[in-house]
Formats: sequence, C-alpha cells, structure tokens
Amino acid sequence: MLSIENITHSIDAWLNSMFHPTVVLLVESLIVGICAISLFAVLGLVLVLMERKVSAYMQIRLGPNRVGPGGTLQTVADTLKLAMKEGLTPDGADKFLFNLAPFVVIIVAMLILAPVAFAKGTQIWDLNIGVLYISAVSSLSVIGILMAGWASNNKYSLLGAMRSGAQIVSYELSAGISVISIVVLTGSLRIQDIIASQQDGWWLFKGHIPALLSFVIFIIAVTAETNRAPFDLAEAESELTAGFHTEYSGMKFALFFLAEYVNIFIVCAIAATLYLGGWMPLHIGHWTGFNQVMDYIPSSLWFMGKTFFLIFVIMWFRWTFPRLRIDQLLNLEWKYLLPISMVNLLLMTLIAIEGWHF
Amino acid sequence: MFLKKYISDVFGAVRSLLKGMRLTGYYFTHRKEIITQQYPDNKEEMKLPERFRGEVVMLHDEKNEHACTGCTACELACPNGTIKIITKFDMTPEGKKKKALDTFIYHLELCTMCNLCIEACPTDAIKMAQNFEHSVYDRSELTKKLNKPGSKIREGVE
Amino acid sequence: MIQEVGTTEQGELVINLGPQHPSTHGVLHLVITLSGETIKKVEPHLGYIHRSIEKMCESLSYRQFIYVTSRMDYLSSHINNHGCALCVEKGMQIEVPPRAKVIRVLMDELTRLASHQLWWGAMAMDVGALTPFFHAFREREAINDIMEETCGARLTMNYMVPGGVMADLHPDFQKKVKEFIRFFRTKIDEYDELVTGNVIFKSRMEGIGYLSAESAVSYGCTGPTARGSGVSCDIRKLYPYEVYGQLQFEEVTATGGDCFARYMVRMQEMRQSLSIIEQLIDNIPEGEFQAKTKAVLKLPKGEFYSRVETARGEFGVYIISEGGTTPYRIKFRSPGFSNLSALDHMARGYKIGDLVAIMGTLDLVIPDIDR
Amino acid sequence: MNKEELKVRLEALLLPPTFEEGAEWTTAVVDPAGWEGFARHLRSDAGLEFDFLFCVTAVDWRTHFTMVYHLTSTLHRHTMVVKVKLDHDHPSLPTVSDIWRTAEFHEREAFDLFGVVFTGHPDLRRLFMTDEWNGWPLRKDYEDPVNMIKL
Repeated sequence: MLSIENITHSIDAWLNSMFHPTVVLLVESLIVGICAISLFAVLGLVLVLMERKVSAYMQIRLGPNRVGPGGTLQTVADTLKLAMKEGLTPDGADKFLFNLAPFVVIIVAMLILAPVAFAKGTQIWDLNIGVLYISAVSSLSVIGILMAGWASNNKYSLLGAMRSGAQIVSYELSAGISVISIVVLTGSLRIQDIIASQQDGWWLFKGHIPALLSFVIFIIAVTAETNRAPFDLAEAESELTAGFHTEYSGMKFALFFLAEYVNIFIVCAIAATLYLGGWMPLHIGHWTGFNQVMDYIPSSLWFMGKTFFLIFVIMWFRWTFPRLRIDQLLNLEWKYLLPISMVNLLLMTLIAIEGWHF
Repeated sequence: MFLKKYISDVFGAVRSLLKGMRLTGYYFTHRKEIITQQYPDNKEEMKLPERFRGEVVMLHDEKNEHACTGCTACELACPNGTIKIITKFDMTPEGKKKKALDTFIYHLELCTMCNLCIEACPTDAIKMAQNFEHSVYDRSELTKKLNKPGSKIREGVE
Repeated sequence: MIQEVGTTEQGELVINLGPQHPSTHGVLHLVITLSGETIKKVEPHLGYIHRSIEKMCESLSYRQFIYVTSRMDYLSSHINNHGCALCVEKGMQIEVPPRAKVIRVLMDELTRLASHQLWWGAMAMDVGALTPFFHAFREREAINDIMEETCGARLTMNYMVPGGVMADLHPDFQKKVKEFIRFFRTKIDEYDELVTGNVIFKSRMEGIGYLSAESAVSYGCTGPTARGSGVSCDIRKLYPYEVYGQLQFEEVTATGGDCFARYMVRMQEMRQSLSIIEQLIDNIPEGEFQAKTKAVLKLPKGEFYSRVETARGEFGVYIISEGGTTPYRIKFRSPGFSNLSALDHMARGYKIGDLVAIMGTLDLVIPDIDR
Repeated sequence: MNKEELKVRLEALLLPPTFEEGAEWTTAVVDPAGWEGFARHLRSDAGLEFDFLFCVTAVDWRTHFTMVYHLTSTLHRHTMVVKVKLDHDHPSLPTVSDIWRTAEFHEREAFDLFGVVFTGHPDLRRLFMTDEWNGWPLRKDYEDPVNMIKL
C-alpha cells in the first residue's frame, strides 16, 4: 500500500545502500528541513485563505474571489505584495533585537514541528519526552514577542508585548495540566505511545467527562497562547493598533503572520494527537469490521482532517466573540481554568489508577 | 452556595457563547444569506433609482435643443458656486436682442449633489443623472460644459 | 504644536490615541496618561476636520445652509437638516403641511435606526467582535436603499427644505418600509443573540465608564449617553415637535450609568423607532408635501432656537438674524461635543480596553464634534 | 415656571438683571462683573436650579461681543437665556466651568473662535485651531486669504 511511511522508508533504504551513514544523516536532515519549510509556506497560504473564507462566510460576504479560481491565489498575491514591500526599521528601535524577533518567533514555531506525527510512521523526531518538549518549546515564543515589543521603541508595542507575556505565561499552566491529564492516562510522554494507546478509541471518548473537560480547557488555553481572538490582546487592533508588531512591515511582518498560523496548526495538531488520536483512525473497542473499514482511509487524511477541524473551531471563536480585557483574561485563567483543570487532573488520576476508562 | 453560583456562572457563560457560535455557524453554512454584490461585474443588472443624484446634466432633445433660458436661477441657488452661466445676446427674427445661454459651466468637483439647482430651475432644463463613476485622471476634466455644441433653446420656452 | 511627551514626571506613560487609530472612528486625537494600563487622564485634541461650518453658513442663504449640516453628524444628517428647517420655519412662521410632518418624522426615525445600527456594529468592533459589523450593515443597506429611492441619496440626503420636504414619497416607499420592518424584527433578536447576551461582551460593558446622573447633566450630556444614567432628556418627549406629541412611544432610560446601560438604551431605542414607524406608515395623510414659500427667504430680525433629538442627543440650531437673506450668526449645538467633554471624567481609573468601550457607547461622530 | 413667573423670580435676586423682550424664552442681560454671582444663584437657588447648560456661544456685534448662555432646569423644566455684554477690544469674562462642567469645553471653543478670555478657566487653550494660529476665525473682521474661499 502506498503511504508516506513506505515512501520515507524506501528513500531511507535507498540512501543507506548508496552512501555512508553520516552522509545519509546529513542528506535526510536536509530533506526534512526543505520539507518543513515548504510545509510552512503551504500552511501559511492555505490557512490564511481559510481564515479569510471562514470569516467571509460568517460575515455574510464572499471573501477573496478575484485572484485565481474562487480567490484561491489571493494569499499568493498577498505574499508577493508583502515580499516587495520595504522592511522599515524605526529610528529609535534596537536594530539587532528588532530584526531578530521575527526569526525567533518563526524558529520556535519550527522547533515544535519536530515531534508532530503527521501520519503513521511519519514523524521528524520521535523523542521520548515529546509532550514535555512541546510544552517547553512553545513557551519560548513569548520571548520573540517580548523582544519585538520592546525593541520597537513604541508604546503600543510595549503594552502589547507585556500583555502577551502575562497571557502566555499564565495560560501555559492550564495547557500543561490538560496535557498531563492525558499523560496520566497513557503513562508515557512519547507521542507514538500516546497515539498507540488510542488504538481502541480516542481519549476524548474513552476518558469520560474529565477528558472532555481537559480538551475544552486545552483548546481555550492554546487559543490564548497563540494570541487568537478572543484572547488577541497582544494585537488588539481597536486598542493597541497592532500591538507588538505595530512597527513591522514587509517580510518581517509576514514572518509574524506566518508564525501565528503555523502555531495554530501545531497546537491543533497536538490537540488532535492527544485527544483525537492523531493519525489513528476512528476505532471503536472491538468492532473489528468497523475498525478495518476506517483503516482504509489513509492516516495522513485522518490527521489533517482532525487538525483542520480544530483550526476551524478556533477560527469560529475568533469571528464570533468579542475580545476580553486584560484583567478578565487573567481572571479567566486563574479563577476558572486553573482550578477546574486541577480538580480535573485529580479526577483523571483517580480514573487512571482505578482503570475506569475504557 | 458559592460553588453552586460558580457552576451556574460557568454554564451560563458557556451557553451564551454557544448561542453566538450557533448564529455564526448558521451563516457559515447558509450561502444564500451572502449579500456581497460583485460591483463591476453586475453593472448590467444594477439599477439605480430614478431620483438618485449623480451629476447635473442638461436635457437635449433630438433636434439638439434645450430648455435653458440662461436665467441664472440655478447659479444663485447653488451653495458652492458649482454652476457658472455665461449668457450672450441672440437676434430674434424681429430684429430684437434677446438674452440666451452661451455656456453652462458645471464644476463637478465642487458639487455636493444637493439638488437645489434642479429645484430652482423654472423651465426644468437641467436634471440629475444617475451616473456615479466620476473618477478621472485630470481634475480639469471635471469642469464640464453642459450645453451641447450648436444647441439652441427650444421654441416657446420663456 | 502639540508637544511630544513620552512620560510625565511621575513616570506615567503618555500615549497618543489617534488621530489615526482603528477605534477613534475618524480623526479624534486623545492624549492619554497611563499608569500601567490604568488611565489617569484623557485629553481630547480636536479640530482635525474643523471646517468652520458656522462661518460658512453666515454667507449662505436660508435655503442653502441646510445641506451643510448633513456634513456634521453625517449619520443623522436628516435629523440635523430637520433641526435647521424647524428653526427657519419658526422664524418665518411657516405652517408645514401635515403630510410633510409625517414624512419628516418617518425619515427621522429611519435615520435613527440606520445610525444605531452602524453604532451597534462599530461598538462590537471596538470590543473586538468583527462579525456584527457586517450584519449591521446588511440592515443599514436596506434603509439606505429606501432613502436612495425617495431622497435621491444614501447618506447626505438633503431632503429637507424650509416648509416641507423636497419631493413626495416614492410610490414603493410604504411597501419597502413594511418589508424592512418585518425583516428587521427578526434581525434585532439576532443582535441580542450575537452580542447582547454574550458573556464576554457583558463583562466588558458592565460597571465600566460610570457616569452619574448629576455629572451627566453637568457635563451637558444628552441622548442615550445621558439616558443611560437615568436623565430624562428626550426632546421628542419633553418638547415635542412635528407629530411626536401624538405618537405612542416611550422614552427609554436606564439607571445603570455604565456602558451596558447606554448600550441597552440604544438597543431599546431601535425597537421604539420601529414602533413609531409602524404607527405612522399606514397613516400618512394626503396633501401637499411642501408649503408654499417665497423664493428668497428672509428671516425677521431676532433670535431663533430650535432643537431636535438626533441619534446622539440634542441638536440645537441657534440663528441670529438681522433681517437679511443670510443669518448674522448661526450656532450649532452638537450633541457629540458635550458628550465628548465627559469622556475624561468617565474614563479615569479604567483600562485602555475600557476606554475603547466607553468611546463606543458615547457613539462619537467626529465631524459633529469638530463642525 | 413659565416665562413671566421666571422673570418675577429673577427680579427678586440681589442683583436683578435687565430683560430683553420678544424672545421665545426669558432673556436676561447681565454685566460681566455680576455674571459669576448671578450664575451661582441660577444654579443653586431653590426654585431656579438651572443645572443644564445646553448651549454656550459668543456673538460678534462688531461694536461689542455678547456671550449667550442657554440654560434649562432638569428639575423644573424651565428654560432661560442669559446674555453678557463684553467689550470688543478686550473681551474677558469669569468662567462658569466650575458651576457647569460642560462650560469648560464650550468656553474653550468660544476662546478659540472669538478670542473671549475666560478668567479662572482651568485649561484655556485653542481647541480646534492649532496653537500658533493667528486671529479669531468667527469674528466678523477675520480675514484669511489662504484658507477662506470666496465664492
């Protein structure tokens, strides 16, 4: 059967038969790097178009429809426009940090890509602390945002960056606790183990109400972590014009923009992996026939379908809700999400110890 | 008691959010609600109401005759100095001098489409046209001469 | 020149909100002193679109000056024109035919609806919800189409002339307005579903930008801004003009004094406007739509003041005439100007995000403030 | 209170104003010196309580200025107009912005456009014009060959 797993394996075997193992490692790293960058580019194009279409349909309008068939090339045109724009650096800015910040943000986004399993057997690096790695690296992105806000020498940027700092640091907590509640169930931090444990059903369905709760909390927390409305206080265009990236233009702005969408993709991929079984098809207990039918759908499609559904949900939030205020945002985290997720974690531990889950 | 309020708060909040999401979800799935008009493409079926005020035009009939006597009522009525009327003296067949319109200058760039000149005109020589695409490359093109070359006043209009 | 200040001596941050800013809805320039995110002082800088309309009007005749007032509060341009026409009629003692009176009131209420719809969309946008804006514009489009058909323009209609209205109603007017009412009755419930009931929106609004009744009066606030604080100040009720005295409608007031109270007042006013339109639409008297007036109007020597209730509050026209064809001095008392003066008082102690919400509920239209 | 009753009530004040006839509302004319005290009476005296200052403007009569204050009471629903006559060369008047807060902006507007100086005003600066603007635009003798378009 032709699948991504087979392709990668055959490339690996072919390379090993031809070259020295060190060369093979180098060549494979290069291929992976190119794949990751092109995935970034494609994701950026697709997600921006998706966002614009989703928002348009919710706002009873058509959205982009002039460039290309049905407006599909709109984002390409946008990228061209951004690439041709002049990248301005303000006079009073800290030039080094100002120019570094977008790259920090995008590199962080790239790093989290490593342990994401795109399909069966398709993973850049299946490290044994995958989940821990993800939560550790994803909190680095706040450094890029703070850097951008501070280096811009703009008060709006500074306020946006400070808000973003407070926000990401606090929402890190409940996102982490939600992740841990799944780790408690599986007993492993490795992504492949987590997916394998969902062989007979996804955790969202197997883990009773606590799993559902932790899923909801995780989605809320990652929405906040990626600075998406209704938690887009770092950008808050009606308050801070554009928040931390007010002073950015051209390609540097595009990198921030791209990083935002890649981050959404990644957090949704992680949510899909933890709660919806990643590439694992929908399996129900011992219904062997049903499970086999489901297996006919390629695993990469399962993964993409789940991820894009979650991305759609996050977009749905954005185009429905008003923005919270900064103190309400922190209230929501410290007064509601964190206590609930802690109690939830206890329940989950109880379930895991007693083996009540299916 | 506190816990009960806490829980009902959370549930009420979630319900109100879901209500909003239901509405946007409805519009997302119902394409017939879309109200976008594809402007330059729909020019054929686009119909502006008859009273729509786009610009001032002078009515000419097929004999290239208009009804303007050059009385300058519109010029006086205009709040912005949009209209400038230059008159000349025609010789009537009886050999008498008669005041007549020479040039009707209309500055579209000054016009606010307030309709006061149309109201003021005693002979209904001018009216508002429905054209609204006025952009030009040179501002001087917006200064228009409304009476067509060679046109003259219709018989019997005083 | 405005001096550039980065921080005050106390180490407070000074930022400029505007004149180009997404939430100032125009060219309002606010200099805000902040301590952290908390507002210490808001200082408006005006005049970016000051056109000195009052000076312009001194050289325009009584027929001509009316159209200029459309350019002040462009969202209730028709009501502004109404105020001017009333003032000239008061001076000339022109009796307006009953049909014209009803047409004027109908148009006023449609304008008020359109203005409140735009406000609703913009308000939601200020607090970060972007979708309501388009929903509001869908309904507003229907009103604009009705306006376009009857008045000939969509925003700056100039439909009002001293002594009546410029043209008779379009034959389709009644049918279209009834259609619109049916359509809007369902949509206004969607407004509540999408925004009013939303928990995030409520928490952004409740208890924010408190304005007590005494301060509202002292700051000269009118319209929904003052009525949200429980001050009864609806000119339509207190000093009825045209046919408002014979209509059944309520003056909407709320006692909260916060942003949510002002928001609810406007939402209820939309329903009241709908009911006023419903009362009148089938009872438009036959007859002339314009009284016979002289070609050149000359107001007698004296002073005339008339006021109307626009979507933002009390709009006053004060004409001093020397007996000529042009006013000697004309003063427009615009509601936005007084409402803005209370902004500093209302915003102190709240956060930047709240300032945006407060400005949203004040419903500022900058040309109305600058004139 | 109706127009006549209001007039009688005002005449009972310590410094009674003179009245103008023929206007829609009771119109009182006071001196600049007596204005501040008169205003305080209007605001706080029982039965008057004019708490809502809805229109403030200046008029340039070429020989003199008049400040016109339109007042109403939200309690008793009566309205009156106060006019203060000012000198043309040095128009100056005590502020009432501490009595009616709305006067703060309106007086700034009058200062900006007419050059009427309000003594005691907390923040008397140009409101619409830029700070370095010359002249007072709404005065009748104001000429600005650059910005004014003659039609």
